[in-house]
Amino acid sequence: MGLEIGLGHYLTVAAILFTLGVFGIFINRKNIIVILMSVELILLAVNLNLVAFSAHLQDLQGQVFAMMILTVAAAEAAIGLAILVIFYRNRGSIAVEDVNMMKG
Amino acid sequence: MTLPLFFFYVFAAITVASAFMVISARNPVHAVLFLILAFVNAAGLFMLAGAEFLALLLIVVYVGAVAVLFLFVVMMIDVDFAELKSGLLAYAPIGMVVGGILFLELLLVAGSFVIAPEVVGAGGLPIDVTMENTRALGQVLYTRYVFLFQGAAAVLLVAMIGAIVLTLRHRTGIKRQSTAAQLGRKPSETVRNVKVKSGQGL
Amino acid sequence: MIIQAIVFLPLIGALVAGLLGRSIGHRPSEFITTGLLLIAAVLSWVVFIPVAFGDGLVGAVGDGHAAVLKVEVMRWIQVGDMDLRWILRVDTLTAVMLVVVNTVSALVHVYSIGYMEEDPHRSRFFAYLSLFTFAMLMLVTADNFLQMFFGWEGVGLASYLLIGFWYTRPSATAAAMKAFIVNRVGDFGFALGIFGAFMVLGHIDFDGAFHAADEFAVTGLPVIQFLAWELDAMTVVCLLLFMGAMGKSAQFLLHTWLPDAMEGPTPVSALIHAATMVTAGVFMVARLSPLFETSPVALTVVIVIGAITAFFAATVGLVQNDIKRVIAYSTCSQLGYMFVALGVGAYSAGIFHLFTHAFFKALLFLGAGSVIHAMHHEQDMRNMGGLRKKIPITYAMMMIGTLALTGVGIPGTNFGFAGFFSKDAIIESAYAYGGNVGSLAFWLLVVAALFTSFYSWRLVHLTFHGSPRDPQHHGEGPHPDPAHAALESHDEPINDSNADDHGDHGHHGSAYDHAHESPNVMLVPLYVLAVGAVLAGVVFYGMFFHDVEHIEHFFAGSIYVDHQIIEDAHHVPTWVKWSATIAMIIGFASAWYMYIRRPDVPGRLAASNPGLYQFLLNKWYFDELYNTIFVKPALWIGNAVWKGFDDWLVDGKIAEGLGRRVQNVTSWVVKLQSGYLYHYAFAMLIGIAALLTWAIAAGGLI
Amino acid sequence: MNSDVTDFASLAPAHPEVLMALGVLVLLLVGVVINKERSALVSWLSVGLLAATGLLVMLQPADGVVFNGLFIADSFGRFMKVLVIGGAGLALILGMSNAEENGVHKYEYSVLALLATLGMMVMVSANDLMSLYVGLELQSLSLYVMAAIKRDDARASEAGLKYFVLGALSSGLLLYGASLIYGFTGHTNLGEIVVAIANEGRSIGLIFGVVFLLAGIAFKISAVPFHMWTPDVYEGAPTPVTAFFAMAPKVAAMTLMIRLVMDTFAPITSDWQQIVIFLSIASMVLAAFAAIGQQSIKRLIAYSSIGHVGFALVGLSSGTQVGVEGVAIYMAIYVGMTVALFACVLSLRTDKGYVETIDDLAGASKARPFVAAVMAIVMFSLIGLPPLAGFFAKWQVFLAAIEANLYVLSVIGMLASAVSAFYYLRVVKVMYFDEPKAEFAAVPGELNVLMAVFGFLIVTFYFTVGNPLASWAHTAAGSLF
Repeated sequence: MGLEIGLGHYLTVAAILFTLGVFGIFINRKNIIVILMSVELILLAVNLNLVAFSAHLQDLQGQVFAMMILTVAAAEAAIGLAILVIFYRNRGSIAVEDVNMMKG
Repeated sequence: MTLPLFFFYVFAAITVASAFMVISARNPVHAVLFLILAFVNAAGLFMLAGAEFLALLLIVVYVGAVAVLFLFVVMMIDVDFAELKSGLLAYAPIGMVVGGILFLELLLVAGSFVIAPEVVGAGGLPIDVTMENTRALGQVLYTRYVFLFQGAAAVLLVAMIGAIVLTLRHRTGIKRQSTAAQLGRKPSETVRNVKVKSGQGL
Repeated sequence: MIIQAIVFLPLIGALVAGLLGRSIGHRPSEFITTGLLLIAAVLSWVVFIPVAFGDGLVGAVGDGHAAVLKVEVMRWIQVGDMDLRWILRVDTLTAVMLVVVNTVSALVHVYSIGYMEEDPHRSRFFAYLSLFTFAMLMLVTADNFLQMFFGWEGVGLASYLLIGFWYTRPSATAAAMKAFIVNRVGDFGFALGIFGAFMVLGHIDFDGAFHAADEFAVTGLPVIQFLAWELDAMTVVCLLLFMGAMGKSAQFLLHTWLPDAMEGPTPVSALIHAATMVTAGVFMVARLSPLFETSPVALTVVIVIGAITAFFAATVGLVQNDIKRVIAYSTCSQLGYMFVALGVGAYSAGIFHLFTHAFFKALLFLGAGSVIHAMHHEQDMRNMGGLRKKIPITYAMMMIGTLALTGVGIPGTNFGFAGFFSKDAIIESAYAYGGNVGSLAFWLLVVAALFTSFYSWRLVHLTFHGSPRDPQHHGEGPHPDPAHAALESHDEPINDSNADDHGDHGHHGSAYDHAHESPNVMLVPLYVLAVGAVLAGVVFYGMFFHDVEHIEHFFAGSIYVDHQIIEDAHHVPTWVKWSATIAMIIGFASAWYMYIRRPDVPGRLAASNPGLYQFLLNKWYFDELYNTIFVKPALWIGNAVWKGFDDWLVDGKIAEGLGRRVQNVTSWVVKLQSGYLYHYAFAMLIGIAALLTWAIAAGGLI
Repeated sequence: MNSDVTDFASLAPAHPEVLMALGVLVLLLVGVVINKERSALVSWLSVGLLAATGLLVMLQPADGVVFNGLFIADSFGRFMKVLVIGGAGLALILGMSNAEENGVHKYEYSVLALLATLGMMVMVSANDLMSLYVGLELQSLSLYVMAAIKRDDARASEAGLKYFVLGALSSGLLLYGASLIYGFTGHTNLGEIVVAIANEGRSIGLIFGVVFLLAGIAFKISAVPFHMWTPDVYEGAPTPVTAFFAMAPKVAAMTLMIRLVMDTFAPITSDWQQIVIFLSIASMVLAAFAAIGQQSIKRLIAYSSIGHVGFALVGLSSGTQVGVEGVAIYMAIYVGMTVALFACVLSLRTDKGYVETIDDLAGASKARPFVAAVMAIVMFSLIGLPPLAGFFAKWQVFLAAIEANLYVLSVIGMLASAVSAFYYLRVVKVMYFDEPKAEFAAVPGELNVLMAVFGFLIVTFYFTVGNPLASWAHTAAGSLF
């Protein structure tokens, strides 16, 4: 049950996805939607971690945890997009650099 | 190379590549589509790890709902793609360095992570190999983890309330369907019989 | 009690005038401080007279080394096995100093009542004067190095305050700072010397130190290892101590502050920069004579430095035009004489000269003050002349002072002014010391005596003889020294804001025409000092120099007495005995020729030897030299430190009440808060990466 | 069966949460059914619900672990829950009089606040990484929406967006850490995790997990360098929302932090200690400096809250019971001071609107002497001047740090405290010595009451609530050891 694939493999893929997600948040300057998608990538990395651990630990809790994360991530996406929409309505833009009214 | 390992590499490679495309694609629509690709391949990875229900959930919930929601918003927000700035930020090199350090440290963990043999199978909820994955999850979700289940429900309720309170607008001057008004109409108020002679017209 | 009274009465006066001066008014302050000083002066004589003419110090006990009276004031410091008490030590040397200090100080106090009449800060002035006196008394009654250092720094401080008394004048504050800083150089050596003495001798009190030094005759001299050298420890210690003396007594190389110190009020110059403080170095070397006797090298250095100073200062004095500066260089020169005496081992002769010098130099300064007072604060001698008729009493007093300074007297007899006895004693001792060093010192001193005579008479001639030369009187009258008409004149304001007051002073005509004799309150001190200038030599010659037994009896072990040098000094050839007198006569004659007979000669002389003249006028270019090698680099370093360290680091980065720096940090932090999401995310990423790295590194996981 | 929930009585430890959840649903229905104009009714009902829940927490104490180890109720949790509920209720009251202007007049606002409070209660009682996460997200998602609830205001929506993006990132960090901890120990239950760590010792995976997890929580308490959202969100969000943010969520996240490090990570104290010390120093110092440059009152409060979190973490750094006690007292006093502070800020209104910048406060002492006096008291208390409450807060945490030989941390903390005096005093100076620019409107009654009560408590802290609070905090901290 997945044991023939090493834990390190999964963790490495997850680490790559996590890093890509973090990069997506702070290094792109295209638009906020990409940032929201980066968040999804981070959560996907976490889920991958949990599933891999679950398999190698022979323990179901990881999968339960992952399911919770999936659920919450869906809710998070909904709220994130809602906020994005009202931001767009107010500012007419979703460029990252326009999210800059408050600073200092 | 065993077959599962081969598929692992295939899924993993496509997942990573499409994840990279997600954050680097110029067009947000493409980004969403790559996100979907990444999720589908991640579902493959889940499947290889034995998390069958989660794999399908990922496809159903994420691809079927979340990603579509993304797509919907991208479409709804009429972004002028030519306006979107591309390229990297001025501090990208240092960002790359710090991110690279983080990545190497994570790889360090990934490479050195060893699960102690006595922990295997001694977890809080050992997998019963005789039971299929979906049933196993279903049996604990509504009993053992009912608290989480209710909590997740509350989270979804928040999402619902939040999305509505933020985005729903009752615009005036828009024609809406009023069911009560429709049902309350009587023939006498709306229908008039008129006799028309043939060949004459109104 | 009498000793405590002598020492602490001036302190009481200083405290009263200083703290209560504003409330009790100027006049009471003056009277209280002056009265207390007069009492102290009388008491000093009460202590001194039995020493000089009776059976020795009243109440003194012989401790095998010296007859000394010790009065313990309090237990001071106890560290480890060091038990330091504050003890007033009175022996013959101290008694002499007490007389000198208190007498001159009391007379200067009296004189100042008249001289400072118009100054709005008189009570402060008197408080400083009394404070200085107290510090000087602390110095001379010191029983250990630490007490001496305390008094040493105390007089330095009082001197600084008094030089800069007219602090609104930039030149006064600059002079005060210069005095303070140059003295710091000496004090640094002095402090090191004290440390060294304590280290080598193991005692910080004088008696213990002297005993320890005596032991060296048996045990051999200690050696200091420094890098690869083996240095004679006592030489190092003595040279360091002498460095302190050089600073305080304005010896060659560290002399530059003294002429500038004339920025202070004239009574201050008389008290501090002629009679008392500048002799502290002489006193210290004499007090520590048992230590210096252990190091021939150090003594040779003392002789050489003293002789050079005597000669150098005399040459500079030849061409100065400011009346006070002439006397200041004269002081410098006479201090050189004293050090030569100390160096050759004739300590008593040095103290003798210190004693007589105090009288006639204070007389000269106060006389000069009287002249300045009469001339409405004109100090340039080129603008004086013919004052003899206007201020005859001052003229007479100045004549007495000049005669005493130049050492008028008939060799081989007991006829002569004070300076005659003491100066001749030194010159003879120097000759008797013999060797290259002795001859060098002898000749330099003789030439210095010639120059002394010349510039002293030049001063008298320019000031009192001839005809008035001040510009208003004569139109643009010719300057006797035209080569340097540009030299600034040092006017001395009486109140703070009178840089322009001169015009309003009511003498739009000639200062000469308005010259007037000083009031009695200023003249009486002159009379007293004149008596001293005439008699101090002849009366005390026996005790200080005449024969060895008498000297030993008089000093009773308070200084080292070298029998050999004094015997030899009495048996020098006759031409040596006459040399100083002849030099004096030559000096007088040439001064008379150049300033009375042929007043045009100095100008031509200066014009024909411009290099030499400028060299002397500019005081051998010492100020310029120091400016180049010390002041400018110091300024540069200071600037660097100021701009770099202070402005940039301390002010810019640290201080300003945490103000500017805080605001810099603030603005930096605020800039970090750029408003951009990706910056915020990046900050979080840096945070997490840093924490991870730290956790695994500090946790020892890699 | 799989569940230990057999009847309603066996849920006694979780009764307040059950009450809360049911109450929220009822209020949501009430809000949907009744007229929009009566939304104030929902607000007051929400306050009532919070009060009832708080009373239930205090009056029906029931310790125990329920829901198969997901949920724990102990006296520490109760102490913090009361603070959370109190902070939430007071924040709702603060928003009453000015709901219309601030866009928080919708009944959904109260419902979301209640749901957030429910999430915080879950956090406080979390005994499992999963319940921790669900509680945290329930709180966070509600807060994201609350920040942006004034949806026609560009600044509010920007605040919501920033909070959301960074919050989601921090959730990702936290989850990544949680997954590593799960992988290392094989458990998500905190009680099981501590046993596993004690048995197996440290490893790089575990330490990484701890760092990620603590970083995620540090974001919620806005500790430097995970604080960047705080000033912007505090400024952009409507003031009553800011008041809400400044109190309850901080307490809840701090509770989580304490429970995790003192209980779960107790076997690796030296590892988490240096992380907490780092967060503490960075927070105190940065906040002290950054606050000086602020003009906006709300940004100032944001940096002030960052600094106070740093001070509270000083107590936690000690890793002792005294330290935990200090943090508990600190959070209680912090909530009290924050209530009074926001009551002052919300009661100063000119014809141009609510005061926004510090300069707008000019002359407040003449026009509104009472408000200015309370504000000054709060400022002095925030500095930590004796005998005001803020002094005792700092006293306790520094005492704990010194007892734990953390001298450098204490000295830095005191220096930061000294620097922070500068900007607090500036507010007082502007109120008392600058010339007034505008007229201030009358103060609503309930704000007057809040100012009076909390001003009184701050001044008389030592004589009134000081001792009961300390003994309660002592009991609470004792339940962790």
